[in-house]
Amino acid sequence: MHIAEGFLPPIHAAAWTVAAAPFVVHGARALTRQVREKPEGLLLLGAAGAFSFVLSALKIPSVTGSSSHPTGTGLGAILFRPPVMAVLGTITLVFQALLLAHGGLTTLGANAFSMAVAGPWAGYAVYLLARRLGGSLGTGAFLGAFAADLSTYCVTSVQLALAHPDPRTGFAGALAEYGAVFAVTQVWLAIAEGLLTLLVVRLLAQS
Amino acid sequence: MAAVRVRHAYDGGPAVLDDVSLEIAEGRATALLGRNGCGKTTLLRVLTGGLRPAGGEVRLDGRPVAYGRRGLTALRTAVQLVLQDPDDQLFSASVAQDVSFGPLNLGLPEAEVRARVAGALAALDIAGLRDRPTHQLSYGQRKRVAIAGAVAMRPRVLVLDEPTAGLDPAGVESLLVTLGGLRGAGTTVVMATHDVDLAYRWADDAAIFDGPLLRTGPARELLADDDLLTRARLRPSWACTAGRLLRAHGLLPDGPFPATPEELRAAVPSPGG
Amino acid sequence: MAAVRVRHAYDGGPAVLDDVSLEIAEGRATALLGRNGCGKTTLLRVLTGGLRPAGGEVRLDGRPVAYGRRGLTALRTAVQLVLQDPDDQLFSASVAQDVSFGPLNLGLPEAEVRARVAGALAALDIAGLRDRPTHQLSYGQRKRVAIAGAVAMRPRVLVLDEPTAGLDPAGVESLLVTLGGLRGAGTTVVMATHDVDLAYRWADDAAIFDGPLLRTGPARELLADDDLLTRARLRPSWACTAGRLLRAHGLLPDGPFPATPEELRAAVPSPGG
Amino acid sequence: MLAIDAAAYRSPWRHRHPGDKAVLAFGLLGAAVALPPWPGAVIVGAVALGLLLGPARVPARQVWRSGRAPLGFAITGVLPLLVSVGGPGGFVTATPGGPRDAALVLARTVAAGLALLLFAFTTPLAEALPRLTRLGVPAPVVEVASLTYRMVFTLLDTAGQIRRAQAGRLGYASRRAALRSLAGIAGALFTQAFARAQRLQHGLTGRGYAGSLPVLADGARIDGRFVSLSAALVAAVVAVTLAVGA
Repeated sequence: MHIAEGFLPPIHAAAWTVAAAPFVVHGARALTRQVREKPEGLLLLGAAGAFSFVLSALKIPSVTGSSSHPTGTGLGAILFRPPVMAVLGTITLVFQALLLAHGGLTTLGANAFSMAVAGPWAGYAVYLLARRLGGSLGTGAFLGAFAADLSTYCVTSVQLALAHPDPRTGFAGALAEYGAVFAVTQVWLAIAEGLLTLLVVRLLAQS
Repeated sequence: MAAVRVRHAYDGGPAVLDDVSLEIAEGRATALLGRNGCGKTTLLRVLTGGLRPAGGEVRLDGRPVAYGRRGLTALRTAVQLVLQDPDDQLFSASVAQDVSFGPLNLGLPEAEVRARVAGALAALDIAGLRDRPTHQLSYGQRKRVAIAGAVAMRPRVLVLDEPTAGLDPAGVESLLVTLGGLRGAGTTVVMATHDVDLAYRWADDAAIFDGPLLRTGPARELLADDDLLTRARLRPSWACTAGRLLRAHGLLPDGPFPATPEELRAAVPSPGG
Repeated sequence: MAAVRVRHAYDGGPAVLDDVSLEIAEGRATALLGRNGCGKTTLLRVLTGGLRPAGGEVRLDGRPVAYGRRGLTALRTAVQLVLQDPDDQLFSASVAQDVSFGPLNLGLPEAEVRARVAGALAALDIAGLRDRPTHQLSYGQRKRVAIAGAVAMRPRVLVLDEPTAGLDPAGVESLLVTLGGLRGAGTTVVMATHDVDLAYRWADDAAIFDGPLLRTGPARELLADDDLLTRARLRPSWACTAGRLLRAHGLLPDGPFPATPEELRAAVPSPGG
Repeated sequence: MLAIDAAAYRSPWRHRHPGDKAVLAFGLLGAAVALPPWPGAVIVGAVALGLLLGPARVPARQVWRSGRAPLGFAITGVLPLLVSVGGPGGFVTATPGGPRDAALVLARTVAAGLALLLFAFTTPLAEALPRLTRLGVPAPVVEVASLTYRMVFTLLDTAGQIRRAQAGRLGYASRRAALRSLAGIAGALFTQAFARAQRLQHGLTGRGYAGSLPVLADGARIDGRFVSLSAALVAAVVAVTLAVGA
């Protein structure tokens, strides 16, 4: 669920850009280091970026019969670690904006914060926690992807509610409204993505 | 089965298929030839239900295919397509898993799925690969696994797009033996290829894209027509060229031309004899 | 250039190359033949500096190649490899940018890089593609771009791994014309292939993997040796088989056998004449 | 394969320096977001649409096809502006001024979206990406992005092929099968992407690859006239908006 170009007021667009920037810059440093260390690093990261983009372009069937796209943030965070995902996720978001008109450039900061920062970190944390507590690889992957998805949508709802608070009930009211609009579809989608991630991770572990 | 007056164009582009008809006779080997970009692959996708043609119809057992879920399931149970690049077709961790994909989707009981997997691996002569990860196999082995995945569906018609591409001569020979086995078990086989000599050797019937027209007929007639082959931007075959010259000089008896160098050597008497 | 008594094995595996020597004569066309997995591709990578052999040496102008930075740069300026799958070589979405990569790595000034890009695109007859994105090109076009990327390095020796794989007959013909142009401009060309008839038609010299041994010699001799070809798990060629039979019956004058069906038709008199 | 991308390579502005188009499109984008939506968004939207359909010669059908998804998001996104949930007035009530607020946000989104499309439909990414280093983006990041862009198309192609092959083996006949099929695609894409990266390294080593991918961007220059006209147009949009709004 990308916030469309122009949907956020300028102050909000700028503020979220500032919020996401340190993570992306940190990730860019990590990426530069990886590339300098070994020459195959560059090609592997390019492959990882393309994988992230194409993953988010797959249509997954949802309960309502309509279809939706996985975010891939949980899987990406498990495979490539959150700092690098901050850069790869941002590159993916720029391509989605310019190649598919999903999201936008003024909303890039906000979308990067939810999908390239918050989602991967939450997903990765939950994955690690699940593994520490003795969960299997599959359980960790499922919970991680579920958490990444859900936290992405929660952050998006917060971003929208902050930008467009309800004149009577304020931020809290707007958050409840946005939460309600997205929860119906997104909880199921998060479960579907969790299952998908579980299957993929199992498949990769086998081979 | 048959494609009848099929038309197709991709997304507002020019027509790729324009009024093309092809009848595939049950039990026979059909070769489909044409230069790259002539519409061969599109026709194969139309025939196998991967693409719904913009016009015309595909017929199975004389009845037009319905593009609902049931109609497509019926078509896909009867006809299977194997793509040129096996990596476009393999997506499971192990060989056995990949081959079981189709039978599982048919909703068959587990014992039956196992039997089909074993049968398909045996038919392709790769029973020894069953537990290997697909991406560790050689190209020729991956190609066989991809074919096994289609064979496990027990199709009546097996359609192969450029199955010999990327194989070495020994690989081509053993693939032809395998296809012979499948045909012996009653499967109708269709093969798209660029290789006129291979088609002459293998096929009963041929279909050649002559520009937008699809010419069809017995392989031994159609593939001996050098004018047609030239128009289709293919090469004349060695078998027909050499055979014709030798026959003109009385060195080769009547009948089809020897289809391989080995056959030719055996068929022509040495000058002393 | 030459590979002398080269040995190589991947990571503790069995030896892929064992005491293999190959001399590539300047200005001549060399075909390298063998079944899949015989070590052909490994030998090409050793020759072009992509792989440092475990034993033996690669010589350029009579001197062994040094595997330091300067030695490798010297080797790569002299020898370029084109892989079978163009997508393994094209990293840029822009044709011109991709071709500019090698010359830029040589540290050439911008104007010279632009000149080389233009020259390479012209040599491959794809100047018209320069503004098209790589992902909109056909397989054959991508193959040409990949070759242009190597040609832009102005190598003295151009090495191609299965360059005709995946091309249709018309594509093969036009590639041979293009390679002829490069040879005319003084480039030595080496081609790995499975296709004995193609090698017979195109090559001056041949090298055939006969098990672990590499047999080398003039193409017209080596490729007429059916026993060698059979041992190497290749097919006897049509050109030699048909030519030998016709010559035995006095229908073909001395000299090399006609190398294509068209040449054969032209060389043998019709019975009336 | 991707409609906007394909159109960008056919654009009459294809050979313009990306900077030219950035000044125009991002100038309008900034105006769409920063100016008061009434009348700013309406003016920017009209100008951007006029440029898309006029000099940039993008067919209206393509603009609609690319724009309808973000429009769908925007319409869903403004629904909460129309109603309040809870609060003193009852469980669900109409928000006073809601329709007006919703219309303004919608107008701004449409205008900004059209400005973005103006850049996307006229600028091939292959030419824009290498120039990002001039804007201070680290070279490794730009190179990763360029490689990503190239490999996206080979992977999309593979994904489409595998999907069709799976459909042929009834891989989408049930929801359960579909999920299994999708996991198969994702797994295959992952292994193929990394195998491809490794083979690319072999392929590029001979051309001197040692960890970076320098390329020569095409020779387009910034067109001073185009840039000044663009800046003037954006300034005019701002001036008219402020004058009408005052």
